[in-house]
Amino acid sequence: MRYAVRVGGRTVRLETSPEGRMLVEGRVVAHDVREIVPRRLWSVVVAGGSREVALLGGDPPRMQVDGVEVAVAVADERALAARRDRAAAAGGRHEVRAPMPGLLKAVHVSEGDVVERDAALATLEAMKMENELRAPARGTVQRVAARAGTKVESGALIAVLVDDAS
Amino acid sequence: MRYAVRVGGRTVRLETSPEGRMLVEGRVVAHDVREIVPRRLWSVVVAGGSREVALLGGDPPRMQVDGVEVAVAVADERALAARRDRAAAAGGRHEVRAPMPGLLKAVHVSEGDVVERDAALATLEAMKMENELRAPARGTVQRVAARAGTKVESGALIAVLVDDAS
Amino acid sequence: MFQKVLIANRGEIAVRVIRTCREMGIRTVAVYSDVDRTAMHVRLADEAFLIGTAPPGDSYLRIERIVATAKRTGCDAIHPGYGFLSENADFAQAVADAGIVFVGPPARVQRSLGSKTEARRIAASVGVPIAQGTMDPVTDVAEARGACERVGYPVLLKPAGGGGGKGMRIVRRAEELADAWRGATGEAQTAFGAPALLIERYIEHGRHVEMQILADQAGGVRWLGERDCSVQRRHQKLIEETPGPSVDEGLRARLAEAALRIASAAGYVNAGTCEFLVAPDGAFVFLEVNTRLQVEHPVTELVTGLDLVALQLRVAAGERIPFAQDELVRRGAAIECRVTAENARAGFLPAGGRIDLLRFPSGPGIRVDSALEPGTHVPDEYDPLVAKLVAHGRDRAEALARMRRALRETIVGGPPTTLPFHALVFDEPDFVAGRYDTGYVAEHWPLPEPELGEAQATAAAIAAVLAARAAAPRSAADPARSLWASAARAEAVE
Amino acid sequence: MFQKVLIANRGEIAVRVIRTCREMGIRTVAVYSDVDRTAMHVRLADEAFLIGTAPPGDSYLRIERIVATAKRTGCDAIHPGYGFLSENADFAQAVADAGIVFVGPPARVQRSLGSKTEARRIAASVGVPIAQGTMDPVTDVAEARGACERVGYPVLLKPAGGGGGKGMRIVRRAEELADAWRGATGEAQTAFGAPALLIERYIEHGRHVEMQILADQAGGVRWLGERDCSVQRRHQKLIEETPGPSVDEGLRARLAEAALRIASAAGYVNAGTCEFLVAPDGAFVFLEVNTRLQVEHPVTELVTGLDLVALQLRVAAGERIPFAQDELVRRGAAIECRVTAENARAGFLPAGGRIDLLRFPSGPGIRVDSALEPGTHVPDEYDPLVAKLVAHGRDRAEALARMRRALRETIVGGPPTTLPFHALVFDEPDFVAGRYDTGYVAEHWPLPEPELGEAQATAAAIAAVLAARAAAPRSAADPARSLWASAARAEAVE
Repeated sequence: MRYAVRVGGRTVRLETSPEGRMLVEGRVVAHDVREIVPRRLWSVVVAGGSREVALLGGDPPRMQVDGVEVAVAVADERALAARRDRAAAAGGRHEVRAPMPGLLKAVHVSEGDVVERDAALATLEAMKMENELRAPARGTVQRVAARAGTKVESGALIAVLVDDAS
Repeated sequence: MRYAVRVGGRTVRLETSPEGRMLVEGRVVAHDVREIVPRRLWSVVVAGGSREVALLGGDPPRMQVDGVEVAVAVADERALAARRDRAAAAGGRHEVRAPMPGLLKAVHVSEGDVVERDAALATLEAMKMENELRAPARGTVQRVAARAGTKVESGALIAVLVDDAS
Repeated sequence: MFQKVLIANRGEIAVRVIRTCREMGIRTVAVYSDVDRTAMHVRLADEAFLIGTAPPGDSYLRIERIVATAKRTGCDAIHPGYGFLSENADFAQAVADAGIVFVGPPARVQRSLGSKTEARRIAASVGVPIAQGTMDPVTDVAEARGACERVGYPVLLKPAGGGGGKGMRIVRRAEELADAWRGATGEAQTAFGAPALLIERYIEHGRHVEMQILADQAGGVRWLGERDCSVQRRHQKLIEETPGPSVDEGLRARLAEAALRIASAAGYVNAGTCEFLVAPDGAFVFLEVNTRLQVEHPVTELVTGLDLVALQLRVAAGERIPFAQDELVRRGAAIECRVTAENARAGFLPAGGRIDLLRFPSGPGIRVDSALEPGTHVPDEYDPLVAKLVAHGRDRAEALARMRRALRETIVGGPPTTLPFHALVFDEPDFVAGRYDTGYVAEHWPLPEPELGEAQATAAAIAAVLAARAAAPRSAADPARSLWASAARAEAVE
Repeated sequence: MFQKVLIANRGEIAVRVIRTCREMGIRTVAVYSDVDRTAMHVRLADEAFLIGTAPPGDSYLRIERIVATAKRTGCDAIHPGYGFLSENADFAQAVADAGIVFVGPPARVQRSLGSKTEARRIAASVGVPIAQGTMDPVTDVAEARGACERVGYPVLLKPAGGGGGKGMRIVRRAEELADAWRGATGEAQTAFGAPALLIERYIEHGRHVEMQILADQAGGVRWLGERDCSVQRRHQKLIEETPGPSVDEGLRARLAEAALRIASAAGYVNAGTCEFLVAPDGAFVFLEVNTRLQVEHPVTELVTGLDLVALQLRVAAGERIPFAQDELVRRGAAIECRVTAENARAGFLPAGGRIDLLRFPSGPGIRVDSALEPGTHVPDEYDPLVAKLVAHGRDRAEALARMRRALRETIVGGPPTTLPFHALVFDEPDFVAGRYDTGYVAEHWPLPEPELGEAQATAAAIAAVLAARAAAPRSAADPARSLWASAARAEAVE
């Protein structure tokens, strides 16, 4: 199976052979991987270099490599093509969701508004603080899905943006 | 079900009712028990008193109650009688076993020897140190089950003592 | 000394107070809300009592119930920690009325210094400089507009009724006032139950420097040194250190003198902190007094060798401060990182959740104050503090090096945290040089996403593939499953 | 300063050295035996290399392989930690011959001070008192008998070839000699590869007090204060503290002067420790020099504020000691508990096993040096150290109070440990008063099994019943299962 792993600003292409060997960028690499905490913490020794890799969780998932925290994503070769198709179809659509439960204090945009990247779309009060939900990209507000003054659950859809470019 | 728990120099008699209530020494006690680490660490609040109880392991098992380490044993009422019979039959017989793997450097007693409590029966070399295996009680050596100069596994029988009293 | 103390708080500060009580042979009573039944402070206390449900107003803010619990259990003192009721004069009064000692300044002091306008008046009356601004609370936006014009932009709006950075807004231009007013007054109402705001001239490139003081009932007052707490987001502190990198002996003496004057004028008793804003030229203005233990008190403890909680208890019990000012020896430098469950890369958005992977640092020069363990939930209802990591060294360079090393060892899995922020800051040249002010986070953050070296990326990729393959047939809750899910998005944006 | 250092050790001391290296920006190379692949020191180092199988002779004692690894990876220095090769002159020589800096005294010093007879001669030559006894190693029991008669009973047999308390025997009467000789010479052969013993007059009620020294290559020498390490079993330390409770300024000065004289006479370089036995009247004799970092160095670090590993690296790199003797400020008191996987109630019998429940203390004044995590196996092949718990306070009373509190928070499940010993000692009146000597453990241990209060016993019983019921249908490995099994024995002895 072939994989493309996006991590820490790099894309690493890996291949596992049926015999269990691991090829990195097409070359066999002597690696010794031990699971310290099941599916969460590993010790990886590659050519003498010792790395501690922790899967922290989150979505998108984050990893910590020798104390440095970075985002990570894994795709296998069959998924890659299929996903690229779907992604292209959905491309340019951004759903802004509540990152935690709270009270939606205010919605600052209406449908049809054009907003800059990082513009405040709504204010969510949670954990005794007001948090601005911001636009992930410049675009047009296609839909406002929640009303000010209502309680929202974690993951609730607040607004849909469409990239101007698309 | 009724239980007798021997812990920290006391015997506590407990009874669990089918409805899940717990009686201590015949009285209903308001207790709130939470498992912090499954089957190893509990928070027990009884009448406002907050106790942390850890099961450390070992054989006989040891518990730690608010930082104080004590031995613990649980018997249920049916087992109590049966075990008392068996215990009486086996009573006075002590098996001295290797507490860890190592090299049996010397055996200091022969069958038929009468030894005092704490007398050295054998010397086990393990973890770079010589450790004396001592008599758990005064008694007669009924059997020597291992030879000096041999490697022994953890739990291997070294000698059997019989109480003089029995 | 007291026989039994009730701790009217939760989390790491409740554990902190219990630790010192245990060391002093004082029995402890914990109180808890229903979501905190298994919390560390409940388990480490000698007694523990449920006082309500999760929302603070239904538990940790219930004055009557807390005082009744203390009376019923025979407590002779109550320690309020920080936050919750720690600066509530009514609470201090109710405790005293019940014949119990409040471990903190008495209600009289809380009342005068708790009012920011009164605190400003006291400071001004003893010649301590205060920021230009309104002396009385403002509740009307039109009135505010006039005040802003008089004071001159930029101005700072801050709730008259409470501290801790909540509800503060900087306004640089008149046209920003309406929005800022609405946000600030709303948060002030939510956090402190009062919409009134104060308006102050905002000092650009100011440093938030505070002076720890301690006063006994016999009139003895000492200063214990300053802390620079300028590294803030949303006016809330992320990093605190002592000595302040910009504070020389002269400035320290002037800050100490100002703090002692205010303390004397207010008839201060117990531990407290005078907050100042220091301009780049060394001029400073008084901001407010925090009439309680600060979150960041450990840095002062490490450098002075004192136990501030023990001293709070001693002076509350009527003892005199057991050292003279000139006996105080400050050794080295100490720095604290407040690690909170906030998404540093998403505007420090708070994020509760279950801590499912946890490793704290240890070894030379490192202290960790935390109430969390693997499996603990960070509840949505309370401050999302995960741990205070504190490093002490012979000088600032050694303290920073130790913190950098400690951050490398720290792993917090589950909710996002401020650790990526902390890790990057300790390699950021301005911070390392001590060149920072309250604008630091806004100016430097987000730092660029770190790039991994090739070897590190390879190691991470190998682990990620193993995790994703192992997770495929497992439960949806397995964090490794999201490795796949996220790939679609990663491809979509490539 | 060095660019890359190989650490020729494992466990907490390897982690300790890696921490300081990381703080100093020095890259680290770990070596490990096959059972240590997942150990903390392997994971925290920048590079890690397998050097053999578990028995020390096949891995951590393989001089050639370790030196070759350092050369191949471009290390400019090797830190030996304590134990293993740390006092091996051949290793120090091999490292130097490979053009690598050995972080410790050079082979020349190791050779002279490593020989106890030579060390005694050096001490005597500069007027430092030594115990009456044999100046040359004895290998024959008949010869030993004569020496014992001359020296006078009680005598101490100790291996001529090594330290650390292994193979030592006290002989109080002539008829005990044969047995003691056999045991001591056998252990000396096993531990140090040489059966020869020294015979010394044994000082009853002596205290084991040692003086930390530090010497640079330019001839600068400093003393950093004493440690009392009298609380021992099998001549191995269980508790160490500084200041020594029986050491006054005068004795401290005399011990320091003796240590500095020996260091100068031996041409000492790097960190080292002079061990003395102090009689009840304050008279002392020199025992030996430990030519390496001591296990108990953290207590000295806490009180002096120094990083001894950093200083070792600095003087090894040719730097001068960065402070004068009179600049050294000792603050407060510090005490260390060595928690080991030994069954304190069964004669401190070592017991390896899997640590399956672990909570370390933290908070004010507490430092933990450990390489263990939940799930770690304590291997049979190495010292069974679980953790060094270290407490620092403004005075001995505060340090003791903090340790007592820290011990209450500590949980180690799996193998038996010394924690019950430590917990009881800190409430034992003689120890609390500082009245103890090397006979302390034998005289006071075993302390009686603690009795629980009624409320504690009830809570424990409830948890035990729940655990036993839950365990019944589960795996045989579940520790709760033994709750039932043990009941039979408990009943049998009732």
